[in-house]
Amino acid sequence: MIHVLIFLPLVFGLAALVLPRQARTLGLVGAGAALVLGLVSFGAYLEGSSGAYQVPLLAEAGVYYAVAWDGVGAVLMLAVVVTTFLALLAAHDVPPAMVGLALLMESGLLGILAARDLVLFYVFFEATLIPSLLMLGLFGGVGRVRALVKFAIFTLVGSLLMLAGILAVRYLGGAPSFLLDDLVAHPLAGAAGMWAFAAFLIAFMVKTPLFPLHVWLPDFHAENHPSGLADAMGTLYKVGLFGLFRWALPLFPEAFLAFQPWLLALAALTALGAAWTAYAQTDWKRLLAYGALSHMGVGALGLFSGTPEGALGAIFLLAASAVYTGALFLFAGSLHRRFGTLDLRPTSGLAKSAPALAALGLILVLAMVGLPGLSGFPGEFMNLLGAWQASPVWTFVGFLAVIAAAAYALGAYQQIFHNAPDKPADDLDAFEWQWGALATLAIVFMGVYPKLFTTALQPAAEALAALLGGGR
Amino acid sequence: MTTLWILFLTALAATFVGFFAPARTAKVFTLLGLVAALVSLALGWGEPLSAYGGLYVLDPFAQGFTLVMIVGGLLALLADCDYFQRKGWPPFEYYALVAFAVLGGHVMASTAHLGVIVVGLELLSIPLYALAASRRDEASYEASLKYFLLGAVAAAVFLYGIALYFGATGGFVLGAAGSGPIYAAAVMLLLAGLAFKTALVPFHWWTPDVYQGSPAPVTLFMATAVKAAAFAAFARVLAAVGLEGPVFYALAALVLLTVFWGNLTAMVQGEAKRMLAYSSVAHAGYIAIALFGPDPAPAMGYYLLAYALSTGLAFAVLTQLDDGRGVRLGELAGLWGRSPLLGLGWTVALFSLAGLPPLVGFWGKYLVFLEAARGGQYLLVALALFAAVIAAYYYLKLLGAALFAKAEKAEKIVLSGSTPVGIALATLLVVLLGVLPGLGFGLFTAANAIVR
Amino acid sequence: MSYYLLLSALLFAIGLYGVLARRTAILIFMSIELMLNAANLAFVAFARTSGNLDGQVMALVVIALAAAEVAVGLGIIVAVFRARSSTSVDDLAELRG
Amino acid sequence: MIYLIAAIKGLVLILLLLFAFAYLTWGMRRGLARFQVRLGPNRVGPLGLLQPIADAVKAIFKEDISVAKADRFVYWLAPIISFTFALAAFAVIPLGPEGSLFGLDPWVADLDVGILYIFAVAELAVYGIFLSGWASGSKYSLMGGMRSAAGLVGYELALGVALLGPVLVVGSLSLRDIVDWQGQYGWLIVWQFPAFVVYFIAALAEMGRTPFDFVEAEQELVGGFSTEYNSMKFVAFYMAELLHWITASALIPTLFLGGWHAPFGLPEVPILWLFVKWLVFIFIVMWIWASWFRTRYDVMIRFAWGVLFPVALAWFLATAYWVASKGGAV
Amino acid sequence: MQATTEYINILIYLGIAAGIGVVMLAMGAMLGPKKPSPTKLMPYESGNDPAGEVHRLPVHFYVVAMLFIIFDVEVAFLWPYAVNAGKLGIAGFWAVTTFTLIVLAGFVYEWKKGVMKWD
Repeated sequence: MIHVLIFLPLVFGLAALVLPRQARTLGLVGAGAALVLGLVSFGAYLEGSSGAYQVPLLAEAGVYYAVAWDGVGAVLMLAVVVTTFLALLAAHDVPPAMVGLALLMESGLLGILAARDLVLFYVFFEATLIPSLLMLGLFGGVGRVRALVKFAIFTLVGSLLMLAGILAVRYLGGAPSFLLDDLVAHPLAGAAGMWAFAAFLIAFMVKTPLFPLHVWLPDFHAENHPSGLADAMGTLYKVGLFGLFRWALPLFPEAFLAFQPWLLALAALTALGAAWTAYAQTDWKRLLAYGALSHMGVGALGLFSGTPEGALGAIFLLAASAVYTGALFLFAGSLHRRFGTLDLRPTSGLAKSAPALAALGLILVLAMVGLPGLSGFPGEFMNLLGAWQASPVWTFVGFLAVIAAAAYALGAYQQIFHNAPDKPADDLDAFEWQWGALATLAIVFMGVYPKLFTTALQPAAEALAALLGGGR
Repeated sequence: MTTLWILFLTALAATFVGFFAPARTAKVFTLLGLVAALVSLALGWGEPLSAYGGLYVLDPFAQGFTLVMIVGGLLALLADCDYFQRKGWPPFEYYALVAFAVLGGHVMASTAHLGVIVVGLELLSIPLYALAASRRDEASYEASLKYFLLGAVAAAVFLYGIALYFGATGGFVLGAAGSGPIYAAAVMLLLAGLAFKTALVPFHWWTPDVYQGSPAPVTLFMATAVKAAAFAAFARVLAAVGLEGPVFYALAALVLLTVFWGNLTAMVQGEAKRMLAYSSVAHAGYIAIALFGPDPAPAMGYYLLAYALSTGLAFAVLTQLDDGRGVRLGELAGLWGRSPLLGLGWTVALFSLAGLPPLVGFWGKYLVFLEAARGGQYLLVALALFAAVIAAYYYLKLLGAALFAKAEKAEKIVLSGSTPVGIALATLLVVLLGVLPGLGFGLFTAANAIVR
Repeated sequence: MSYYLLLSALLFAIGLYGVLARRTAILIFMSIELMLNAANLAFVAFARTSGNLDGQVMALVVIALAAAEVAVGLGIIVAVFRARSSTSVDDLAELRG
Repeated sequence: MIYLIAAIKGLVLILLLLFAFAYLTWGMRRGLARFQVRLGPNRVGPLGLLQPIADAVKAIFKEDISVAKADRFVYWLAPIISFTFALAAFAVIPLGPEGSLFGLDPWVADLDVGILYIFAVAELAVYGIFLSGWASGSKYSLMGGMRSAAGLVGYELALGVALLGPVLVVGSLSLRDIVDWQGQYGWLIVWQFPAFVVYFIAALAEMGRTPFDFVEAEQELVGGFSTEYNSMKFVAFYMAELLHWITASALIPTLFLGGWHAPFGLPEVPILWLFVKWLVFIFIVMWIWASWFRTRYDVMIRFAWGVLFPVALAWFLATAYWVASKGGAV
Repeated sequence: MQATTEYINILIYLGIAAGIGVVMLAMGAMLGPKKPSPTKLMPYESGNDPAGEVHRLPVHFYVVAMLFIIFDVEVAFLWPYAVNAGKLGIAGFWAVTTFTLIVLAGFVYEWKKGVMKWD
């Protein structure tokens, strides 16, 4: 089943590319099937079936096709299938090829999450880049080439460094293969470990992203197709925290501890700085981009704390923010459909003419702000809780960022919905009702019943924390 | 043996078929011959074979490289269709010359005797001099002349190296022990001569002009088969003399210069064939990196196959666009719309060349880096990886020019004859071997050692 | 013996210099032939000192290769000359990036 | 000392050859005249015997004109090359057995690769023609030179391949070995008749006699490559031409007719028998010259490449098979 | 070093021959009268002023030259074989036959391409 889940979207994606006329149907069916399979897989995981499977891919070089769901992967997998489905549901007016590419991306993302072999992980990691680049390049706005080059160069520098690290970690560490368990059993210590960790770190910092390697992010979002589909998928692709959690930290515990103070500072500053910048934005997508960046900073703060709570919170936040940030980008798409612009300023006064739209927007924004009861809260809370044990000072900075989120998000919200009415707008259409309801359901469910997910995450988070020395 | 004879008879027959039948027949004949050679190669795969008193050694190493050369030849034949029809020149000699060149490359790869290597080298090069000129305009002649002069210099340097090698070791067979200044000079000259052929910086400077000026299908062949043959000899010589002392540092310097210079200069080119020429220079550097490993043959072979498929595919696409004056980046615009197959092939080829998984180019890069890492050359690997980022930039530029820019011309490109087959086949292989890397690499692991 | 070698090295060096310094295709080509003949001389000289006749055989092979190169090379040069009435390599500037 | 002897032998041989040349011009003119039922030169000296000397004096004192557009160095070099290499081949022809010349060997040099040497100098002779045509700066010369060179090379090749037959049979490249072999087993013309025919025809072309005297082709090319040559420069070419005749007439007997060995079991007299055979061939060539027509240029090139050369090659392979299956020379 | 002696002999012989040639030409050049005039120094063209440039590359001759070079070299390979044909036996014969046929293939090719067609 795990293979079906990973490759089903790929098949549908290719089909959608070949048959542009049926693209939308194929997209919905593919993403829907993936959603169902994902839910079933998650259920199965909770029942104790990880679907582990392993077969040599390149036996001579110790590369395996090895996949399995663990708690982290399963939770994030849910976020991926849910958000992809949402996105495809919402983006009903995109070029057909985009649907295909989105499905290809979904496939790659699921592969990233499931991979238990470092090279396989890398393959999925990079393979996902291709549709992402194509989506931006083919369907982006006027500045797309610039954005594309920025995005590609940052990503590729990071990933090629990681490739060097991958080679080093096995051959200097002496592991017999690239399987996660083998690699963890043969850690790479000393200076070589530091360097290799730095390589991994840079790659994942690009993808988290963390200051100062985030500069591709605003352009990436601002130039992508206005429907929000590409942005939602792009949000899912921000798997840096996951990569750190799954690979970088377990492989180099020693190096991580040496870097930890700096990393905490970096994470906190990213959170605050991004929040600050977000406040000054007048463009929906840029604002969301910086807002999401700020959240990733908070997540990173938790993860770098090295405590079980922090690690758990980071992944939870990653999953939750994937859903609500993705939804917010889709929401931005809805606004663009109505006003033909993503500028915040001319789109005032929606609350009067389109109350349901405004309500949807409010829920999403509140989730982002971290209102208790919605999906944003548990993650942020646990992150700060975990981080406090590692560094109260930086936790305070991170806390400020969380507060600031309320300021910029609500400020933007007010700008759009509650200023003097400017021009009338249609309320939610059928598409928006569907995805809006679904998104709200997911957000509320994660907010009120986080235990389902934390239970799944708990063992992995504790194992990591134990490996890192319990945060001390 | 069988492979050698099949290739030889194919070339010979292709020379004469054209007198009695239209050029198309010569093409079919050559294609069949190459396929037959491929089959005979497959039948004896992995089993070393030696003939003519050890002058001809078809060991797994040679088999791997021959495979790459035949693939290059097949691509060059399959993709040529429209090109020569547009030029109004259906030359049956084209097919015969390609067949002879493949034969030469095969000979070059399948021997450890320097004299035979040099004969193979000439048998490979001389048809190419003629092929490069085959468009019969000034650019083509210029490319041919430059290729010829440089090739002849390389051959002369190589030959002088052989002479000194003979003097130092008393024989022509690689692997004899030698020492002293004459031996050292011999080794340096041998490697320099082959560095010309493999186009390692600073011996590369003929490449861009020649690649740009030659007819596109010929460029395709040069970039694939010729490179493979040259590297076969390069690897054998290097394996025989050992990678120690000055040779080591010289090669390291060459590799670094090659990957950086090749990639950096590629960035500023405005013509697609020229860009890919520099890219091929850079790729030569990556291939050479494998030589630092303890067992370079499989990784090299696999990289060459990956590279031949990818770059061959890219040139095959360019072949359909080239009108003889090269392909400016602007002319690529709207490729996907004009011909989806070309667009797909182009995209896949460039992503593969850039080394993105899950395409075959990634595994090639991965394996050569792995090989060098196993040899302990981490710094080299790191630097080469860094150069790969630069490469990604211009591959994106090429891709962007084709996919993301507004089309100047809207008319559809109609592919005829064997072209769609060739492009589709290459695209399929690039993806398939990328998804199942073991499939391709398994072929080369049999070639686990260069027979000395 | 060493005189032969010295002479051959000298020839080779002159040829190489010619290749680098000359600007006419024909002269470059002649320089290349000089290099080949230097190699031949070395082959024969070594064959004589070591008593291994393979060197002589190789010289013969080299002659054949040189002839093949001459045939094709002159053809190309003639073609270039007819196309543009000059064999100076510097005039060949059709191909630029 | 040995070199001094060689030098003296060489000088004497050259002087003899030049003398032979001088009287060949006389003999040729007289002879041809007889064929054509007229008298030929008969005014200077008895029977016109002093005619060559008069010609020489006249040639020397003619005005020496060099064409303005000529490439001076090559223009002068060409006749010297022609002349030198026309003389060259004779040096290796053994006139008799070892020590038969007053205790000395009757040859200037005994090369173990004599045949190769002959082949080489025969080819070098083409250079003189080619260079003169190229250097003269005249269209006729150029055309003539090119034609001659292009035509001659085909015959050179046939000549070379024809020589392979005797070499195969004898198993040596030395002219002395070939002559000795013939002394032992009989003349090679018996064993190698096709090779002899090819060689003879090719030699005719090489010496520029009918039916292959296209080198000059007076009617078409006003003298061909030598159009722009006069006085002694022209004489040098003329000498070269006749010296080829002289040399070939000695070479053919050496290679195919037993060399200095006596024919038909007659008593062996060194040098004499070769001289007789030589005279015979001089005459045969003259005879052909007098009685044959000139072939068209393209026909004769096609003849060299399309008939002579393949025949020679086929004969070579046949001989090779014979020798190989016997496992060695006779 | 008997062989070397013989080669030196040949060189001496050729030297004498060339020397005589040079002397002859020099005599002609020095002893003849010298009255040059532009007309005399003109290349021959049936008494007319020469028309056009002389130097050009006659491709047809070049192709014949190419043929010659190829076969000349082939013959160069046949010499050593011819001397040792007996020792090499039937195997050697077949090798040399193959070789000859390959080179002949090139010959046939050129012939078919019309090298021998003169206009």
